[in-house]
Order: sequence, then structure tokens, then C-alpha cells
Amino acid sequence: MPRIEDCEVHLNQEVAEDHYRMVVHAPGIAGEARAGQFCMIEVQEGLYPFLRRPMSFERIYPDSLSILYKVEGKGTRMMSRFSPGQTISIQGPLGKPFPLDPHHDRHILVAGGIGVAPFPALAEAIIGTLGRTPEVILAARSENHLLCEDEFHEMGCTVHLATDDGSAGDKAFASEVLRRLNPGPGAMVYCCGPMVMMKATQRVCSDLGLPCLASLEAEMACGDGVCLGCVVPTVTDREAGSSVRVCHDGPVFDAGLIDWDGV
Amino acid sequence: MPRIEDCEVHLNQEVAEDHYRMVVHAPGIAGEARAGQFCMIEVQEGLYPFLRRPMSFERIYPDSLSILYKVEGKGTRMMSRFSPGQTISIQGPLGKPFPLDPHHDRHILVAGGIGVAPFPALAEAIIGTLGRTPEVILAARSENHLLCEDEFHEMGCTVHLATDDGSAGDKAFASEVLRRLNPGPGAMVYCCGPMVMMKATQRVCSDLGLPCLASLEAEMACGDGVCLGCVVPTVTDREAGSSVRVCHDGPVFDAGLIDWDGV
Amino acid sequence: MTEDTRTSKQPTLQINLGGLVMKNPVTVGSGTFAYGEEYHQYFDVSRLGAVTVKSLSLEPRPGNKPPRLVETPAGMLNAIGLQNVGLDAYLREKMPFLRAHGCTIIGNIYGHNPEEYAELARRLEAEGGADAIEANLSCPNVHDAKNARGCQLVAQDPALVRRYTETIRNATGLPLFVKLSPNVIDIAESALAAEAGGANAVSLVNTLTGMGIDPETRRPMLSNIVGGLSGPAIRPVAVKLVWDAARAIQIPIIGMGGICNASDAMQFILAGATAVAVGSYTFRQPDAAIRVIDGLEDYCARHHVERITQLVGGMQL
Amino acid sequence: MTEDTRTSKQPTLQINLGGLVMKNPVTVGSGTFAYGEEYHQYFDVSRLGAVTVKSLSLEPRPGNKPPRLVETPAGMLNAIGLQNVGLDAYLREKMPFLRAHGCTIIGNIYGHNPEEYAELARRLEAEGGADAIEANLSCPNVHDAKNARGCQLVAQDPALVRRYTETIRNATGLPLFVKLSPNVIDIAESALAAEAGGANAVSLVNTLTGMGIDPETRRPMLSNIVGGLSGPAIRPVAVKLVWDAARAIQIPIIGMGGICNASDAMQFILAGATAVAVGSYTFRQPDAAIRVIDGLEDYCARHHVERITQLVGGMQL
Ligand SMILES: Cc1cc2nc3c(=O)[nH]c(=O)nc-3n(C[C@H](O)[C@H](O)[C@H](O)COP(=O)(O)OP(=O)(O)OC[C@H]3O[C@@H](n4cnc5c(N)ncnc54)[C@H](O)[C@@H]3O)c2cc1C
Ligand SMILES: Cc1cc2nc3c(=O)[nH]c(=O)nc-3n(C[C@H](O)[C@H](O)[C@H](O)COP(=O)(O)OP(=O)(O)OC[C@H]3O[C@@H](n4cnc5c(N)ncnc54)[C@H](O)[C@@H]3O)c2cc1C
Ligand SMILES: Cc1cc2nc3c(=O)[nH]c(=O)nc-3n(C[C@H](O)[C@H](O)[C@H](O)COP(=O)(O)O)c2cc1C
Ligand SMILES: Cc1cc2nc3c(=O)[nH]c(=O)nc-3n(C[C@H](O)[C@H](O)[C@H](O)COP(=O)(O)O)c2cc1C
Ligand code: FES
Ligand code: FES
Repeated sequence: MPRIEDCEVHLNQEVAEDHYRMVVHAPGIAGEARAGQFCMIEVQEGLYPFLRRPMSFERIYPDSLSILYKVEGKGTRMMSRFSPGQTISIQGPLGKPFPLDPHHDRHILVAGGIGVAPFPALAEAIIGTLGRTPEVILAARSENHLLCEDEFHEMGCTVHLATDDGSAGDKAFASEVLRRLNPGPGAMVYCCGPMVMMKATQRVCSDLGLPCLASLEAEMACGDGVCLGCVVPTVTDREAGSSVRVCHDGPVFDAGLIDWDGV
Repeated sequence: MPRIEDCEVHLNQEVAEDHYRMVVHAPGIAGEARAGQFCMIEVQEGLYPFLRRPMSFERIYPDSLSILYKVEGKGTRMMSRFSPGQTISIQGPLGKPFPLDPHHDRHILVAGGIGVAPFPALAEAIIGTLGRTPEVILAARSENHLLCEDEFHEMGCTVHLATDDGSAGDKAFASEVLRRLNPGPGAMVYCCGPMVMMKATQRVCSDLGLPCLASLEAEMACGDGVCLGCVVPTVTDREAGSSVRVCHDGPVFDAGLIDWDGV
Repeated sequence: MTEDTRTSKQPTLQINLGGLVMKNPVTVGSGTFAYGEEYHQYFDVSRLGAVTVKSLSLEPRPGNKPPRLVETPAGMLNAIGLQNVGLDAYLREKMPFLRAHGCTIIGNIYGHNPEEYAELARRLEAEGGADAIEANLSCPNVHDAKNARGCQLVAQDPALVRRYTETIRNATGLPLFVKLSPNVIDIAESALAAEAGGANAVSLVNTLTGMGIDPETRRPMLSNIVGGLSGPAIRPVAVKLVWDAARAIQIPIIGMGGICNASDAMQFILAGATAVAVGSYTFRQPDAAIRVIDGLEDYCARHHVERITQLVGGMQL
Repeated sequence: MTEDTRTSKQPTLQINLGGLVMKNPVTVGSGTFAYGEEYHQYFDVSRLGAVTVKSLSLEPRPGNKPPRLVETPAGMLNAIGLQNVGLDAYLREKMPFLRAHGCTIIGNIYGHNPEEYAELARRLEAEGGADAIEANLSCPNVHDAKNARGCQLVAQDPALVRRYTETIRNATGLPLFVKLSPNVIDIAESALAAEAGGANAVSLVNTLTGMGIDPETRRPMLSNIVGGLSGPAIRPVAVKLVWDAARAIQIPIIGMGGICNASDAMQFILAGATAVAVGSYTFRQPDAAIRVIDGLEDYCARHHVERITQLVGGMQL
């Protein structure tokens, strides 16, 4: 069950330009959190910003959580100024975790930019729960935006790099790297990143006949499935305008369910 | 000329229950500030609270300022959490300083509660500029709300204490203490505190035939004389609804000018 | 002595809202609490004076395309478009939860015409789906903003308010509340029309119309362009409308618009609201409504007020 | 190549606002800048596209009793009540400063009837006190709230808007702007009335009516009870009203309501405003309007826009 917890910031440091890693003491939330779920962080006391900010769990420790985030606007800029020792209010865990299916022999995590955020926790879960070591396709604009490479290496993962400008790894999109890998039928693909990137990854998976899970983003108010603000359209019953709530039905979805042209 | 300065907080500590002293590095403002003037402090980034908070100068140092404040509501509560090293935005100096008139041989500062805030700077100015040592009537609800007593003693001031509950000094109002002092015609009275206290002090002064300066408070938006939000009525031309702006025409006024029944 | 006895007794928060007895004056804004299940994870929802459910229509509604919401200074814009499960699914899947937990239910309804509203009220009453009806005549998000000029709500036309209210009134014996729009020149007119039509209370207010444009993409921030502004940003407007209506009508008022805490709620009560609803702020703080209840009890005790009803309209001039 | 030439040129911020040429589209909200002198301590006020002065009346006005203002979430309520020095003192004591610094002046005026407005406009023109007239038909703070129902502004009645505008129009050859109220159902009607009356532009918007009550004292927070709500809280409402009006009228719009920075200003411009005014936020950040000017220049450069006028109404649907 989700809860609201006052959490002490242990660490909050820049890991790449405009990207930060924060570790907070959150025994209650951490005790229930699973990879793929997220939390809602109160950025500042008072009414500005008005809403909490959704953030995935990068790592889930026994008593604490790690959050990897990019400064996008006012809220994340304020977060970047949190200092160790400060107490912040966090609501979570929210949403559904990545399903962990033992029937797959190969697990491929496809990350675009800050979309890598939920994957260290996922890799750890796949290793710990399924006893498999996932591979990672790590894509970003350029070399210095490739995050978590060391973490994945430490976990024993093979990491394929790709950058838009060719400054590291292949000069290619993540989806193209996946296509070239051409994984066999036993593989499971997980993707998280910009919408266009996830859409392309889903196309590749459907071409290759692979299942694909995507972790989506949307502007959120409640994070709890209440406000119906965070919906994305699905392909089931398009006429009727069917949709799912990213916060409550996801954020992880079967990528084939999402109407990528409608988002 | 007033300016907006980014100031580093040197110190921000509780000096009595819900009362804090903050020292900030503000060479620009401090270089022009005079006792009785005030500044407007940005409490927090973003739009909540929307307006800056007016605060007197407790002490004016060559490069820094000391602010003595009471937690009254959301803004001052947030201020109480400022930590050393943090940078805050301060606008000032604003308003008119206490006039320093060499013709008086006795200077009596009458302070009620947090109204003492501008008086250490004033005492220092009277000592430094006029070469006189002021006396202080320090009144508060109870002993632990009597502020700055040590500071005044260090400056060599005689301090008369008064508390509502008699826990220290006389169990009396500040104005009564003043009446009992019965200062001769050469005295000048300065008062700052709750409206009722200043009104009573003005009454005593007018009975004793003494000049009285009062430092007023009002809710402020601009602090610069622009918005006309902070006015208080005056006795001149009551019919016409004449008023003065606390921020720009004051905050220090000849107490006889103010329509105390109208505020 | 009387002083002592008074403060030692618990103040009474119970109210009678146009025939609906509520154990305290605090409900939630329709659409900000779904049907109660989610927030039951955070607190016992039966502690609320009543649960007001998301607007129900006869058929399920898919709502508007995303993006449907955007944060604004001290508030938010939404253009959900009344997405809801529809009456049947509500009765089958949602209502049982609320009943099982002993909640008092305010059934908020939305129809395309007076008859649909009447049908919704009739069926909610017949099937025990609500203890009172709140007719939403003021949702700004069910129009095509591109082609509408101003916005065209039932609640903006007093004659229509009266006609809709009368039709619903004839369909149900349940207490009937009519939810009005802040986008009017004179709220007293709309409130009087609801009263004349037989409403037992009016709900003030729904969201203000507003919009946002992303300067970088130059596109509207909401797919429906225009949305409803809610949250603390609009509170001063809502308090004023409650005060205006309270001086004109005899029936009670449910006040809402930016309530975050008991002190905000007291503003509405002092302005003339008998009950209050906590809306958007629940998204920030799920148990906000419970804190309001506790805070009101506290307030009454501190101010030696035996019954909260003594404070309704108690602003001192 | 064209790309390169474009970006190397400074974008043109100059606009023609219904006959008033402004070197940039940024002015200030009447009543939030007094007559310019105070803020000249922080920056050169002649950098503004124009200075809009505090509403002037024929006689000095004392304004309302204090308290006159209270902060609200992301905004503020004010009930100044149009305190001002009066036309004569303005011409004698205030205008010379603005003229000496080469400011373009928008003379905001308030009268008790069309004739007073006409007289104010006539004298401002005759004595060089303004380069354009802004007629404030929408101040919520000059009524006795206790006895008014709703609020009764000229701007709330299109027929009156037209009549007032026509009378002022006949009195002056200066560009005439009419300042309207957000407290209406359909802003397009008021704007069309101003246009029909001969206005050269409309100013959107004045403050929304609102109020606050102190729960501890149970007294209204403003002595006049009701005040005008301004600041970022109302921005979404104001942007929507600008968009609504822009689709109905041909004359340009001066957009305002909660503008803090260039991005906010761009929302108004994309919605259809030719010029913008920075109001309450100046109290927080005195040089806010200057930052808006710099930010708009930046925006145009970044977006390869040669003239800001190309962006007016440029929202993409
Ligand atoms: C389930 C979920 C998990 C997320 N996990 C992470 C994470 O682990 N690390 C991380 O860096 N980011 C994550 N995000 C995105 C993050 O929430 C947004 O970047 C953040 O809310 C922006 O806040 P801001 O105040 O800085 O931006 P604002 O000033 O509010 O807006 C700046 C820009 O960001 C966009 N934006 C605002 N909110 C969101 C949102 N919720 N989702 C997407 N775009 C948004 C706005 O449209 C605008 O263009 C996640 C989002 C979701 C929904
Ligand atoms: C010229 C001037 C100098 C001041 N100097 C000092 C000082 O040196 N030390 C100090 O502790 N206080 C000082 N004050 C008062 C101080 O500004 C207020 O206590 C403060 O603004 C309250 O802010 P808040 O956010 O904590 O309260 P809020 O949450 O905004 O309000 C809490 C209560 O305080 C009242 N209040 C709000 N603003 C003011 C105000 N400007 N003046 C009086 N009451 C207000 C409100 O009406 C409300 O009842 C001064 C005020 C003025 C006008
Ligand atoms: C996301 C959201 C959805 C809403 N849905 C409804 C609705 O379905 N029916 C309704 O009558 N009001 C609806 N409202 C309006 C609220 O019930 C309430 O009147 C309004 O938000 C003002 O209160 P607040 O400022 O506390 O949120 C909705 C508001 C929000 C924010
Ligand atoms: C303190 C104050 C005084 C104002 N006085 C006037 C006035 O005299 N005449 C007028 O037309 N508008 C007046 N206004 C309205 C502003 O010009 C502007 O229309 C409104 O505040 C919205 O802009 P903002 O949200 O940026 O402040 C005043 C606003 C404030 C806050
Ligand atoms: S954020 Fe409210 S339903 Fe998803
Ligand atoms: S605070 Fe604006 S005039 Fe004094």
C-alpha cells in the first residue's frame, strides 16, 4: 500500500550535466517498492509547485531509495538544490512494477536518455529473482548523457552504447541497435525513454515477434488513479476512445497495447 | 537607492521561542542602510509566498545586516529554516530612517515584543551620531520574550523591563513605565510594537508634552510606495481620508500624525 | 464555569445539508476522489461527512484526449471531459465498496439534457446508489472550445438552471444539490434559480475556465485547449461567490475551491457555506480532507463553539 | 544562408498598438507602477514600450480604508479604491518626470460617468499628459461590496461599454484603449462593444473579484470586504479571455494577468495579444518588465522570428 513518508536526503549529487542522483532514507516505501514503480516527490513546502513530481526508483535498498533525475523545469531544478540532511515528503510506491517472467531466456533493457532511470532496479530484480543477467542498450544524445553504464557493468550486464552524435558507441538510435542484435524468440524487451524512441522500439519488437514492455510518462496530478489526468490511448476499441491511466494501470505497459500515434 | 541583492546567510538561530536572529552578508544594502529603514526578503523561490516579507534592520554592520524576527505565519516559518550558506534575495534599504535630532538630551526607546527589532540599530546610531546613550523600556508578554536586553546593556543603555505577567521587571505596560519615568521636556521618545502599545505610548507622550516617533507595520506588497496598499490614516484632513504610506513615507512617523483610532 | 463545561465537551460537527445528515461538514470535490477506493489506502474514507463521487453519466464516457491536465501557479487546469464508468458500472462495481464502508454518498451526475439528469437521479435513488444528488450543471470540459464562444454552460443561464433543477426535482425524493459555475456575472441569480427550481442546496463552485499555451511548441497545453482552473489559486474567487450567494438564498451552500486546510474551510463557512469540499489539494496531500475535519474540530474547541453550524455565515462586518 | 542572416539580425520588437507606436510590446499594469519614479531607482523606465500610469480621476481620490491588500496563493487581493493624485497634480508633478525621461505614456483614466472620462481624455491630450488613453471601465474596488450584488461594472454591460467608449472617442484623437473585466460570461461581447464604440485596442484583463476572511478574527481581510485578485493565480483565466476576444475582434489586445516572465508573456501573445502588461509581479521583482523585454528578444532570436508581430495569435491548433 502506498503511503506518505518524510524522508531524509542522504545524498543529492550531479552525475552528468543537469542529471542528479538522490538517495533518500525511506524505510516504509523502500520496504514495499518494486522495480518499475514510482513515487511522487513534494518539491517544496507551500503551494508552488502545486503538485508532486513523479520519479521512478533507480535502486531500491532495504531502507532507502535512489532516484536518478534530469532537470527539466522548475520542480526538478528545485530538487537539484535539496541538501543532505533535509527532510522531504515522498508518496509511494505507486503504479505496477515490471512483471518478471521466468520463461524468457534473454532480457534486453532499452534505455533512451533519462529513461534509464528505472533500469538499474529492474536489472537487479531480474538478476535476483530470475537468476538471469540482462543486456542493456544504452542510448543518449551524446557520450556525457550516457548514465549508469558503470552500474550495469558492476552487475555483470553487457552494455551496448549508442549516441545520436556518435560520441560513444554506435551512431544510431536504440531501436536500430536492438534490430541489429536480432534477438531470438525467447527474448523479452523492456524500454523506457522518449515517446518516439519507445514507439520505434515497439515497431522493431513487433517486426521481430518479441514481447515489449514500455514504461511511460505523462503529466500527473494524483499518481493514484483518481484524477484521470494521465491517460494514454490504447489500440483496444480505438473508436470508443479507450485509454489507460499511466499512474495506476502502468507506468509499465505491454507496448503493443498503446496507441503510439495517439499519444 | 534601494537595490536587490543576493545575500548569503551567515547565521540564523533561535534566540527565544519562535524568535530568530539572522545575519546576512549584504554589503550593498548595508552600505546605505540607516536605523529605522527596512528590507523586503524573498522567502522562497517560486510563487509561494507571492510577496516578499518586510523586516527591519536590527543591526547594520559594514558588510552585513542582522534581522530579528518572530515566526508569525508561513513566510517567517520558512525563514526560520534558512541555513547558513544559503543565498536569499533581499531588497533594500527601504523607507525613511529614524531622524536623529541633536537637540534632545534624553532618548527613550519603548519596545513591545518583537517591536524591539529596529532599536539596537537605533541605539547604536544615537550613541555614534549624537553621542548620547539612550534608555530602553523593554516590554513583552513574559520574561522569555524580552529580547536584546544584553545588547542594550553592552551598549551601556539603562534598561527598564516590563512584562504582562510580571515574570520580569514591572508587571505593567510599556506606556505606564514611560509615564512613571516622567521624563523632562528635553526627552525624545521612539516606540515600536503592537498598535495598541504605540497608541498608548503616544497618549502618554502627548500628556507629558514629549515628541514621539513610532515605527509602524502594515501588510505590504511593493515596499516602494507604488501600490498604495500599506496606508494608514492620518489626523490631517480626516474628512478627505488622508493617509500615509508606511513603506515610503515611513515606517517611522511622528506618532501625533497617525490616526490611531483608524488603523 | 460554563466556559469549562463547554470546552470539555467535544464540539458537534454534524450538519444537516438540505436534508442530508452528515457527521461532519466535509466532503470531497467530485472528480477529485474517484469512487473512494484509491484514497482508502491512505485513510478510512468513511470518516468523511460524505463522499462525492466523480460525475456519473448514463453511458460510460471516454473523456477528452490527452494531455488533460497541466499545473498552474497554486493550481491546475484540467480537461478530463467527464470520463467515467457510467451509471451501471458504478452501481455494480463502485457503489458496493462505498456502502460496505458505511459512507454517506453524494451522487454527482451529468447528462445531456434535463431528462438524462432526471433518469440518473431516479436510478441512483431506486438502486441506493446515493444519499443525495449533486447535479453538475457547470462542467467546462464537455464542449468544443475551438468553436464555442465564451463557454456555454447550463449554469450560465438562470432560466435553464431552473428548468433542469425542476425536472430533476420531480424525479427524486433525495436531497438535491445543484453545482454552479463561477463563470457568471451574478452568482446570486443562478443560486436563486436553483432554489426556485427546488434544489435543497447549491454547490459553489466548479472550476473557472482557463487555458495555457506552451511557448516552445506554440501549442495549447491541453488537447481540448480550454480547461477548468482549480486549486488555491481560485480560493478568493470562490469565497466571494459563496458570500454573494449566501446573502441571496435560504438553502444551504457547499463551498469549494482551493481548500487545503481547516483555516481555508473556515473562510467558506464564515462566508456562508454549511458544508465544504476538498478538491484538487487531495492530489497533493491525500488525507487533506481528514486534516480539515480534525482542524475544524480543533477550531471549534479553541473558539468555544459547541456546534459548527453556529459559525455558518458568521463573518463579522 | 537566409537562416544565418536572420539570426544575426536583432529581432524587431516594435509594435503599433492601435496607432500607438511602442518600441517593444511591454508595458505595466495600471496601479502597479505608480507614475514611474519609484521603479526608476531600479532601472531606466524609458526602456519600457510604454508606462501605463495609475488610474487618474478628475479630483484626487483618497481610496479605501486599510487594510487594502492581502496576499493569496500565487497572487494578491487589493482594494486600493483608485487612490490617486488627481489629474491636475499628475500633470503638474508626475508627468514631467515621465516626459523628461522620454517615456511613452498610456494615461489610464477613471470617471464616474462618460463625461468625466471624456474630460480626462481631452485634458490629457491637450496638455500632453498621455500618448494614448486607457479607459478603466472595470475596477472592482470602487463599490460598496456590502450592498452590491455581484459587482456592477461598466465593463459588465456591453451597451454601457459601447456608450462610454463612444463618448471618450469623441473627446480625443489619441489612441483609445478600453480596459475590460474578466468577470463576464462572454468577453467577446464586451470587446466587440468596445470595438464598435471606436476603441483602438482593448486591455484584458483587470482583476477578478475575490475576498478573504481571517478565521481567527472572523473579519474580512480587506476593509472593503471584496477586492481584485491579480497575479499568476489568474493567468490561465486571462490567457483564455485574450484568446476568446482575439477571435472576435479586429483591434489589437493588451494582455495582462499574472505575467512574470517572457514565457508567460508569450502565452498572451500567442493567444492573440499584441502588447502585454506586467502587473503585480513587479512588486516581487521590480525589474520584471525589463526581464520580459529581454526575454522576448531572446525568444524571437531563438525561434528565428524577425518581428514579434509575426507571433501575435500564433497558437498552433
Ligand atoms: C511514472 C513517471 C516516472 C518518472 N520518473 C522519472 C525519473 O526517474 N527521472 C526523471 O528525471 N524524470 C522522471 N519522470 C519525469 C518527471 O516527472 C518530469 O520530468 C518532472 O515532473 C518535470 O517536472 P519539472 O517541475 O522539472 O518540470 P515543469 O516545469 O513542470 O515542466 C517542464 C517540462 O516538463 C514536462 N513535464 C512535466 N511533468 C511531466 C511528467 N510527469 N512527465 C513528463 N513530462 C513532464 C512539461 O510538460 C514541460 O514541458 C517520470 C515521470 C513519470 C510519469
Ligand atoms: C516595515 C516593517 C518592518 C518589519 N520588521 C519586522 C522585524 O524586524 N521583525 C519581525 O519579526 N517582523 C517585522 N515585521 C512584520 C513582518 O513583516 C510580518 O510578521 C511578516 O511579514 C509575516 O509574514 P508571514 O508570512 O510569517 O505571515 P503570514 O502567513 O503572511 O500572516 C500571518 C499573520 O501576520 C500578519 N502579517 C502579514 N504581513 C504582515 C506585515 N507586513 N506586517 C504586519 N503583520 C503582517 C497577517 O495579517 C497574519 O495575521 C515588519 C513589518 C513591516 C511592515
Ligand atoms: C481533475 C478534476 C476533475 C473534476 N471532475 C469533476 C466532475 O466530474 N464533476 C464535477 O462536478 N466537478 C469536477 N471537478 C471540479 C471539482 O469538483 C471542484 O468543484 C473544483 O475543482 C474546485 O475545487 P478545488 O479547487 O478544491 O479543486 C473536477 C476537478 C478536477 C481538478
Ligand atoms: C495594487 C493594484 C492596483 C491596481 N490599480 C489599478 C488601477 O488603478 N487601474 C486599473 O485599470 N487597473 C489597476 N489594477 C489592475 C492591474 O493593472 C492589472 O489589470 C491586474 O492586476 C492584472 O495583472 P497582474 O495579474 O499582472 O497584476 C491594479 C492592480 C493591483 C494589483
Ligand atoms: S495521475 Fe491521476 S489518474 Fe493518473
Ligand atoms: S507597500 Fe506598496 S505602497 Fe507601501
